[in-house]
Amino acid sequence: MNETGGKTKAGTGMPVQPGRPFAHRLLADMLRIRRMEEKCAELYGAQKIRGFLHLYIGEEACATGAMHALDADDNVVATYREHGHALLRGVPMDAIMAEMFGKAAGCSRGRGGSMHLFDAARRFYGGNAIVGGGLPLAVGLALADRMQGIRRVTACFFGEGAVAEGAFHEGMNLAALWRLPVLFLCENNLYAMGTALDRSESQTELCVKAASYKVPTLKVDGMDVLAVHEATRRAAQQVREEGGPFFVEFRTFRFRAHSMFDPELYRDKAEVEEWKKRGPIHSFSAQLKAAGELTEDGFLELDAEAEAEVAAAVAFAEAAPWEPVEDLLRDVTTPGATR
Amino acid sequence: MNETGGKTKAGTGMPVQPGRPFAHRLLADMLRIRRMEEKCAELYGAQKIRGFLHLYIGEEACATGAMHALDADDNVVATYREHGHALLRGVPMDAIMAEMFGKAAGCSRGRGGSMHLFDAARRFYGGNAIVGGGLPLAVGLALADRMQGIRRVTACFFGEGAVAEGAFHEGMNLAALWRLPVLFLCENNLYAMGTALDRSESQTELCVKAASYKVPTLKVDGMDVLAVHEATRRAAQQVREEGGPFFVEFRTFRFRAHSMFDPELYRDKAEVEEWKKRGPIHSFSAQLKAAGELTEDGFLELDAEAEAEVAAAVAFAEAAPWEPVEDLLRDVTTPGATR
Amino acid sequence: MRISYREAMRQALHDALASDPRVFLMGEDVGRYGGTYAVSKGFYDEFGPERIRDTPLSELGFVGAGIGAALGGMRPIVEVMTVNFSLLALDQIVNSAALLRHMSGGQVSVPLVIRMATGAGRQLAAQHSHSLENWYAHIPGIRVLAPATIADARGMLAPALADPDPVVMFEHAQLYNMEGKLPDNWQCDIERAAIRRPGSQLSLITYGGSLPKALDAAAELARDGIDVEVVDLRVLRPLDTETIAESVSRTHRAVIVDEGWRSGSLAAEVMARIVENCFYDLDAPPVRVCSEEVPIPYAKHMEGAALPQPAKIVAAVREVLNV
Amino acid sequence: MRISYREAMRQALHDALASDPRVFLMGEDVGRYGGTYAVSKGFYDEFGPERIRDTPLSELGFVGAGIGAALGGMRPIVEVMTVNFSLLALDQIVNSAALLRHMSGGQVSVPLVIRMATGAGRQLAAQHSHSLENWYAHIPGIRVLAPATIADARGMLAPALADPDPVVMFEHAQLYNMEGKLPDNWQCDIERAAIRRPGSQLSLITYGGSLPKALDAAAELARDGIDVEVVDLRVLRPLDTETIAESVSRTHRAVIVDEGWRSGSLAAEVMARIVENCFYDLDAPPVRVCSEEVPIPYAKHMEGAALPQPAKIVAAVREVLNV
Ligand SMILES: Cc1ncc(C[n+]2csc(CCOP(=O)(O)OP(=O)(O)O)c2C)c(N)n1
Ligand SMILES: Cc1ncc(C[n+]2csc(CCOP(=O)(O)OP(=O)(O)O)c2C)c(N)n1
Ligand SMILES: [Mg+2]
Ligand SMILES: [Mg+2]
Repeated sequence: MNETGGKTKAGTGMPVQPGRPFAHRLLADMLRIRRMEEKCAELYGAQKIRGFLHLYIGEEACATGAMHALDADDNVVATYREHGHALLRGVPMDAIMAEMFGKAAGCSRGRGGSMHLFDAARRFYGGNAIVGGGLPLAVGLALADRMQGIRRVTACFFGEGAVAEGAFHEGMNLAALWRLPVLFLCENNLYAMGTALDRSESQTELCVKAASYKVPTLKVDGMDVLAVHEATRRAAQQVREEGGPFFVEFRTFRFRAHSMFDPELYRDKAEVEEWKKRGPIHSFSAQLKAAGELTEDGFLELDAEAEAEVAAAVAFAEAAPWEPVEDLLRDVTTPGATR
Repeated sequence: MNETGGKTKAGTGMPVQPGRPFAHRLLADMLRIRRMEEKCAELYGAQKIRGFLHLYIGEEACATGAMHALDADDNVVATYREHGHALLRGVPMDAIMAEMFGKAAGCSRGRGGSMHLFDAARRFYGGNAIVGGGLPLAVGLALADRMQGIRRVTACFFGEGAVAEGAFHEGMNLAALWRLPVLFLCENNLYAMGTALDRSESQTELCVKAASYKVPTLKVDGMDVLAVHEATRRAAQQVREEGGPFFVEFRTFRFRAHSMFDPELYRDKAEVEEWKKRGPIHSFSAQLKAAGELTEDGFLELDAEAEAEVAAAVAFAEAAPWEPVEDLLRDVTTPGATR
Repeated sequence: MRISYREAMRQALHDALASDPRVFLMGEDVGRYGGTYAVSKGFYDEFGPERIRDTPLSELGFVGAGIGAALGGMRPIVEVMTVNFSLLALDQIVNSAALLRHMSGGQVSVPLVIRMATGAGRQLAAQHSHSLENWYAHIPGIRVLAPATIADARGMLAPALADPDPVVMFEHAQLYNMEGKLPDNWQCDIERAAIRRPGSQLSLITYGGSLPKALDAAAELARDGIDVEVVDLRVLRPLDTETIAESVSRTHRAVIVDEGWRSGSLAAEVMARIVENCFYDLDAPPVRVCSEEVPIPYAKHMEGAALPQPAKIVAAVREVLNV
Repeated sequence: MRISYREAMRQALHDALASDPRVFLMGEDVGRYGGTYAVSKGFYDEFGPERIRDTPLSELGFVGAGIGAALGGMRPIVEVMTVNFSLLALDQIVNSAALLRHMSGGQVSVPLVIRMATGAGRQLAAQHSHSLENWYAHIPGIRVLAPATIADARGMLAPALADPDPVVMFEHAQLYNMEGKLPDNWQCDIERAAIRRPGSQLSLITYGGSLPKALDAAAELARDGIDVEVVDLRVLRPLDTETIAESVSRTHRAVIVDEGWRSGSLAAEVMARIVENCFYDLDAPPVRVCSEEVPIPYAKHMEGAALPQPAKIVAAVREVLNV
């Protein structure tokens, strides 16, 4: 296990934890996402958070493993299920929580909400609520880097549902044709809302699809944070060295409903329970304990830290002011522009 | 060579030629397309035909071989380069020529012109000027047949340029996922306007792309009318028997410019000349002559028939009346409808 | 009988599916999931996966497939989850569905119904809050409907399916939970606008999700003795100019309420029709209450400020009436 | 110096490419082919394949890539061959380019220019003859330009590129061959409409491909002693209401000419602005001359009948003036 994952630390936004082993940091980050989202679900019930809320619970190993494999100045493009990605990219939990509350201190001034977390300074290009919409953007970001001679990876997260969209096809082809440094990270949680992958794709081996664009691929267990990290690291390295795109599929599962409106009629409780047994936090901490690298107290400490961070974020969001209504039209266009 | 291709005759619109060998009918049809289009080019110069005019010259073996392999009541969806397809589907040359002139006797009342030849009675669903636009339509036609228990093939022609469009991807996936009887016929003439295939696709083996949807494929020399016929026949038979889609690639070449506005800066004269040596009419008639199945007189007779048909069509189109301006709003919606 | 708008729409769909084997429903999550807005809940089990056809996320593809299926003799109802995603399908809707009949010289019809949820108000932020009705109403060859009442939710689908040409139906997402009495005569004439509240002093012209707001405003104004007429356009293309003109030439004043962004809105078209048809009957210039020209923000107070609201409507009416 | 509109546009593009390394041109056949309308002929050899980037037929993909490249620090000029194909890219244009800035709380800008040919008149039939300017003009967050003169073809690109937000430029395909003198001061203010011909009796308001028709009509009317002012909107979003209102309140009468289909047209929006701003100055209701509500047919006489023409404009002006 690589103790020097620290290279990526500036990008992960973790509280500085210099003394901590890398494995503990991965675990800590999964816990941070998990606790933050559990709180979000609760706050949704309390109507503090509104709109759509898509929880990542169960899939934390993907964002965690992947983000730790990126450099701080890589570009990241994500979907509407992006709380974890934003957090590990370094967006402060305070700003994320305030965004969910719709407060002006939110990372998108309260305009975006759960689906549109942005952080330009950290090159986190959002939260996109159009399925597949991020892929062409990622291609363009990578193109800009190439044209400017910047050696940077653009990581583009998307769900397996996006693979059916024309945008996937056009984006993959452009990236491959122009050999652009895009790291396509497909979080295959087997369902797109209520539609199982085999009811959406004639070819359910997504790597086969990606390979048909001559894009190199890796498929990895998305419930195993180390496997995700290693695959992403290798893929990112190849992208950085060779310039062309790479496609990684994470096999994962969401434990919760698609959104807060979903009655989950389309899948068995048993299937969900089966996957929960492989929960990424649970299994990784068990693995660390078995290897003698984590104690129960150590786990509880990490968890308590996460809980404390969440509590502070909620307090911050609660106390934060609303954007004044007079600012409604602000930033429709860029101030100081000719218009 | 199959003398009983006659099964498909009703669909091909050829003048009844019961006594003629199948090979002669193929040759005759290629000549009919060629002579008709050469005349169109001339009439374009004379400003009788306007708008865009996309000639099929050089590619005649594709439509000819393919149409002869379809049944009369199969559906056909084509592109803006569809004069030959319409003709061999049975649209009278008179009606095609009148359409190009913009006359009311045209197969689309003069409203469509070269790019929008239609013949609903012959299940010829147009002339579509949006690259890739025909693929989803073809999927739907096939779906309608399946839902109504009609065993029919929907043949969908498109150029290799369309393969980059999202519509290709979505259409292929839907057809494959739902196992619909769509026969995808890709006329790969190596250029999309001025863009060579390898400047448009990371994977230039189009059958590999189609196969990534689990669609069976065949690649065939599109300059060889018999090869096209045989491949299409086999593919259509499999579609008919098994219900699912099939993808056939015809390797072909257009001898003329993309449209009448194209200065052809993007390719060498030499490349064109090289391909012209393999011209489908030229090579097929040479082959027949060598086999003793065709005499020069026989060829001239077929050619004269084609010329005569063209001359009659032009005369018809010249004499045909214009649609009255008062009918402009007719058929924006369906008469007798509630509106 | 009191039912919800959702239930009214469900009944209409059920009728259509039960009575005509050519009808089928296709779209993302219409089946196993039960419909994003639960409108088609239970249909998958009742009618089976062929007729309640879940699609992949391929808006361009499955809308195009709906057009093809209509050409092929079926009567597809294609559900595009929301208008926001319909942007991906516009090429097929405009360049195929709307044009095919005229362009082919009248040889084919495209008897297709496309349903989509529309509108803002639920804090779904910029990408999920569009009101693009006027885009669709701009296109010759399609009919555009906006059921805004329980009766229209129940009654519009049947004539839409009977129409041999493409029909786009906008269901405002805020209306699904609205409850009301289903009148006995819910049959609907998809040629005509409807006067929802007769009045004499001003014509309040609106459609879709803004109708309840307009009715609220009218009720509030009535309490102050101001008597406005509320016209529900409900057929957005072709617009029923006659009903609009008749109303305005009677009341001499108009306010148009439209959740679309102000510039280039359907409200502008209504204003143009008023000017073209009853300019000399006007006692004052018509006024529009539209959405502010801003992507719809997530925060509730900001979203509220961006959209037409009863208070803004009341203020506009008072301005026009100068009271 | 007499040059063509095409040449003016070419010079503008050349300037932009030569003066700013962040600028690049991307689109179908902009390079090797020389540009569909030959606007970028020679650029491929001069600037190379990276900066004159031919794209596959992937409108959604490459427009989205343009947006991404703009976010990444470049100044892309994306050419969508014609507005007809832009329907495939609308999701990216609306849901990304137009929304990103506001939705991110002002964190990012999208300095992107999208050029597209628009309009009918060359017998290209229904799928190749759209005028959807009002669709674009409806969307907050983007600027919409319509250069209709040699000077504007020369002068609009530079300020469009200087704009930190997305700009859509409509070039009417009928204008490319138009020739005229390039004035010395071709620099262009992309805030303001332009009065192309001053006049006193009526304001003839138009843009794009209809400007030459309006000027022809004005010239014909002048021969009969009727003096109309011709206003070229040229900035379709944000509309320059001030210039429109100033002109109409001076002339008291207006005719709006717009190649878009009548219902839901930009002409309706102009009428609404007139009503909102100078209702009491009007001596007669404004009148619109738009395209007939029909897919544009191929046959020349039918296409001609579907589009605005000088004769129709003259007739409309006479109707409003009652002469
Ligand atoms: C273009 C588009 N179509 C439909 C939707 C509605 N929608 C939101 S999420 C979703 C499912 C996406 O599934 P997937 O890509 O697998 O991601 P997951 O939600 O599983 O993370 C759908 C259909 C959308 N947002 N955008
Ligand atoms: C969606 C779309 N984009 C662009 C065009 C303009 N265009 C017309 S034909 C063509 C090339 C198509 O090439 P291909 O599919 O290979 O067919 P071919 O012309 O070679 O037969 C292009 C770019 C179009 N008609 N539709
Ligand atoms: Mg999924
Ligand atoms: Mg080609």
